[in-house]
Amino acid sequence: MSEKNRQGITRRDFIVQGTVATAGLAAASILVPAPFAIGAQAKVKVGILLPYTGTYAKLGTNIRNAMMMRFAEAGNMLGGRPIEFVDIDSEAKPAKAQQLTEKLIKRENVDFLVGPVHSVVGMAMVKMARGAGPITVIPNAGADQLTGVLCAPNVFRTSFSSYQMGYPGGPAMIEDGHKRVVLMYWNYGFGKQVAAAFKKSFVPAGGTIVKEIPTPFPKVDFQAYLTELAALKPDAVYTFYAGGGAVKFVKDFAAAGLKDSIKLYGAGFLTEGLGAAQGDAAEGVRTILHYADSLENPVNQRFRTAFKAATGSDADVYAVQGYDAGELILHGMNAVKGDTGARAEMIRAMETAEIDSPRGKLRFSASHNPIHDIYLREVVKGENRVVRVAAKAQDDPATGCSM
Amino acid sequence: MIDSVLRTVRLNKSFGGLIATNNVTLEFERGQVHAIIGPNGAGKTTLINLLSGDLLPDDGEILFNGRNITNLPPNKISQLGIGRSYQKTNIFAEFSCYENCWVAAQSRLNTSMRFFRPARQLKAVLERTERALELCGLSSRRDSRASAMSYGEQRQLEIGMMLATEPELLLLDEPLAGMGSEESLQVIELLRRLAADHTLILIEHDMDAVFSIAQRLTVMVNGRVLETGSIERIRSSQAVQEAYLGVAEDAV
Amino acid sequence: MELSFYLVQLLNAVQYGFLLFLVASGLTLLFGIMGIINLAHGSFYMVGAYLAYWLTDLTGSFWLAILLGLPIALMVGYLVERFAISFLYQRDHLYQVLLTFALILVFNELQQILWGTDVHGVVIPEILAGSIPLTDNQSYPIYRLFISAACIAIACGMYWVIQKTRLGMMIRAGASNREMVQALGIDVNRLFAFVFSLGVALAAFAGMLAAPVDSVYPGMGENVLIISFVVVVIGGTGSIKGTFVGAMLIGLVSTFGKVLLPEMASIMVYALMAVILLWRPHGLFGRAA
Amino acid sequence: MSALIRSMPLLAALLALVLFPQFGSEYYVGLLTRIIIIALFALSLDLLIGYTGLVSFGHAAFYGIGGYALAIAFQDASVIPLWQALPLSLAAAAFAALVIGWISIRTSGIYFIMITLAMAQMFFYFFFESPRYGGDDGIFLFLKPVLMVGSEDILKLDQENNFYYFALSCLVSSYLLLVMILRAPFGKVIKAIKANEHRVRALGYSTSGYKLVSFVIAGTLAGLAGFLEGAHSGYVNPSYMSWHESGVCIAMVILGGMGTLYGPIVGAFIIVLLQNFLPELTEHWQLLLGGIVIAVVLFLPRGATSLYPRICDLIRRSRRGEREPQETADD
Repeated sequence: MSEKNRQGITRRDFIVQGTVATAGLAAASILVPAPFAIGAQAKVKVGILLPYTGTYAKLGTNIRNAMMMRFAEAGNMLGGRPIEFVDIDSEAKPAKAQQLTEKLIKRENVDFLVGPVHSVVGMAMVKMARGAGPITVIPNAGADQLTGVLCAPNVFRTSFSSYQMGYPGGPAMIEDGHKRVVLMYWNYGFGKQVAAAFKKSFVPAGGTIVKEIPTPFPKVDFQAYLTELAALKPDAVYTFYAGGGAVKFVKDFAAAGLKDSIKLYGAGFLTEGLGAAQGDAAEGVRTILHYADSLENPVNQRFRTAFKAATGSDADVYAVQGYDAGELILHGMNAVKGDTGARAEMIRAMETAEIDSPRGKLRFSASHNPIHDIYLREVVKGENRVVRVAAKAQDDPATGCSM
Repeated sequence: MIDSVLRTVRLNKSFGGLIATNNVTLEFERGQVHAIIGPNGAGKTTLINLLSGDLLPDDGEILFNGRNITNLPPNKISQLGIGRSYQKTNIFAEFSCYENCWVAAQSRLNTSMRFFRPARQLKAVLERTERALELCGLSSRRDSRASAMSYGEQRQLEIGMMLATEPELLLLDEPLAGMGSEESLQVIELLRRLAADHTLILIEHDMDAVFSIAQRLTVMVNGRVLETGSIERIRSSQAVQEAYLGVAEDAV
Repeated sequence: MELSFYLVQLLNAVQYGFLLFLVASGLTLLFGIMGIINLAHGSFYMVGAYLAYWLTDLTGSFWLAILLGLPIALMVGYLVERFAISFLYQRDHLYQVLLTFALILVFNELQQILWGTDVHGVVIPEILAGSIPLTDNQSYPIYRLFISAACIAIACGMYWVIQKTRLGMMIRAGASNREMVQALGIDVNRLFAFVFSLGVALAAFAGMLAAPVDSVYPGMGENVLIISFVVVVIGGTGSIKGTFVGAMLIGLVSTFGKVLLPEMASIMVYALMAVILLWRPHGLFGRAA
Repeated sequence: MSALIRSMPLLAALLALVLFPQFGSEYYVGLLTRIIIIALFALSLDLLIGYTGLVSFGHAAFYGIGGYALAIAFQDASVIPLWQALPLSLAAAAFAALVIGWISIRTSGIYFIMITLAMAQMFFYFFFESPRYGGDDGIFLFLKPVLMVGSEDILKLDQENNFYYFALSCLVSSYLLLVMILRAPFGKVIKAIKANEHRVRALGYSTSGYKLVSFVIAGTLAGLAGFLEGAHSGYVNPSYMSWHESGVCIAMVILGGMGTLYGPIVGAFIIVLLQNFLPELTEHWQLLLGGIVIAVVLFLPRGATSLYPRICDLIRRSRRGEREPQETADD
């Protein structure tokens, strides 16, 4: 398998280690509640709920591998205690989210919960974990509610909110000189939030939304919409697509000959990690993201080399988010010297953490959402290169959060 | 003027290019046993299917007790009092003999959309079921699974199910097909008994049986009615002799 | 919007219809003529796309990839037929639904084991890489025209094989009456194995042709699966003409649905199917069973 | 007497289910609650495919509608009275089943399979793309339904054990309801329709009416399951009605054994437990799940429960050391 790595942290190994423990536990805990050991040498349980099958499989794998790598760099110890992983495939299926979260919280009694990728899974998960549940770190899911309405002292996010994906796009496009813009996005929760945030900054700055074209998620036949786009003749288009849809969109956009007359912009996922699949079609596409492969800071360069060495594949923004999730947990546990009972103290340490992330400086807002720089990037020779910082220390309004 | 229970007027049915019934105009007299004979492919079964509503005619009319039933679905026709049995055994194989008759008997209730009363409590249905079982001679086999019964018994059950719907007119498509001589005699006896208070329309290849119970005959060839009338008339018909009977008797 | 806009949309609709027919053609062979409900059809489409990606990568030529990929697809089809489908001809459709549903799970996992979870693209072969200008700012890729042409060729070819050749006659006869055909001395088992493999190969071929315009990603087959069933059912099973008409109808409804009634776009095709089945319970060109 | 013996395993299973919360941890009670709900869903489908001969590939629609009716009506409510919420869910599912059934039963065979699928897809996309009902994010419910007597909630469903018993009693009453229906004239007729619809029509029954009623009953029970799932998890989203859900439901019915009422329940246990524990064995657990389903389809078409009488038979024979007569006239 491609995810083999040299430090021996293949998924297989986690599974095997996890299984020996869980299988025994499963047998015992059907009738008897699992015994809970306390003491310096007792293992810290880290529950992971990420997708390893389906469309988001790659994201889940990279997040997990990067987090594992961060732990491995620290000698696989959290505040002096060894780590036990309980790793579950979320399949990115909202319908199963609650059941799987329950398994981690109630059956495995994990100390930390890391996941997920999919926003809707995230909402089901956070709904269960917030409050009395384990310390939860979200390494990708971007729904605003997770650090908004659903925010809680024990819930952190190391990735982004939808707002941060859309809001900085407006001023950036105005600065590039595009005032008549069409908005195109996958018509689902996350896509809609990104579009709404974009409008919020773009219109007051003097831009005009010529038309909003929501397209059905997760469908990938864009031809009819592209014809409509061509007929509207805007200066540029701001989009939200990801994964297979992003590849298809960028290629169709180029094939329809629209690249010459309409400038293509989007939330970072439009081109992130898809260079090989998109090829020339992506050249010149500009996107907004809190990371770029080519970021020139020493942490990033060290991280990318290490990740490549450990997993055999190139790091991407998902890996960065996973890496930072590991860092955040490490930070919290070191602050309390492994005493998971000192919960308030640990949370305080985590929310005041200032992390030297591969993405640059990373802090956390009062709602535990990241505050970080957002970059405007352009694809040049298949690589996402930073054009400029689109927003310095971008925060999230955390609408509806009371903590 | 005869008292006809069923009348067809210029009934036509074709499948693709093949004409299965061609301008069939027939009258069936109340209380009589009326047999339809003819070589294979003469359109006999198609005619029965038209009468029972299993097929819709291309044109023509069917009148039952003066009422036009031409385009009614099979369930409506059954409810009006026309029962039929099939050439190929057509029973509920996994049901017991009793249950087969009982489903049939139950169809005469005003409504069978009864959910909460155990089925066996409905007395009228029960009686009808028993009567049908007795008539077709299967009372002793009532609890056998239909699929486990002998072929002859299954044929009897087929008739029993029809009887349980208490029809006025019976359409019987080769009730003796594939039976041994012993079983045949039993069924012929049964048909004779039924003839006492029903009208029977019968397709049958067994000429001895036909002549022993039928009062009227219709001979069909290539979808057309060649001749129709009393047994004597058919026997003496030159056309029938040539086209059909001579051949059939040679073969027997 | 001016007229040219609608003309371009019409072109899009027809093109989408062609693409749908391409995917549904294999299905109509299995579902329409052999009477097998194959939910794994989308998986075979995915297999085709991955074969195109993998073999193009390996050989450096898209055409060579198709040439090598088709026999592999045929083989996959043959194995699936021999070891699974062939046991189900006499059984209720229910079992076909369930077995092929399970096949989807199996193929999804096999795909991940063999090719991982990345999104891939296949480069359009050089000679078809250009595009034709349509309006002042939109042009039309030649490769899409090529797909349409391939689709017409397959439609004609299938029609000819099914209606005019001895093989087609055997297939039609075998589907309506197995015993009869067996009595005529034709080996029905081999015939069905062959036809099933052919259906699989057609699905894979559709996946291969679509790979350069689509992207190649896990689970891609499920996006085309249900819609191709809709196409076949609307057209009426057993009719290639029907499938063609069904594909065009869906192409039109879905394309213009997106433009004129965007918020109903996804529902429209299913509503169309319901209306057609209400009006003609056996589809537009289907016969009663 | 023999009926009593035959129902012994059932009663034993029921007893085990009743006693389980006394021993099981909260997690397993929760898991079992989910299995019971899914079992009810599968049971309702069995009325269609196992007894009426209608292969519905869109049954998840009613499951979803049951849940959505609850969520839409009470998402902002400060209290969810059971006596309002439950009838609402059931009525919504029943009405949807009436409409979908009325359209679908005009077709048969593969067309029926496909049209039920299409109808379910319409509902799926309706909820998926409608901003008013949460789109693909679904709807969260932060409260459990209550049944107030005086000022006291006599159910207290927010406690896992109570919800467990509530779900179990729903399953048991649905089971008994179906037993009764199947024994009644109506039940005999639908079974006859499954065996040979043409013959039933020839006997004078308007079969479409029976099929429609059966469809509505099944849809309503699926709605009950959806209601329970929505209330239990406090969350509904469109994937409740995806065609995958319908497919898995068919798998449960067949895996357990269709045409028996206990079969689908066993099937639900098998599938949910496999989904729960296989991922702990291997990353590629869906390969195993798919393999198991394929093996059952090929080698055990009457489902896992068809093994039980066979095993009993084997034991009996080996104990007596003699061969049973071949033809037994059981029902």
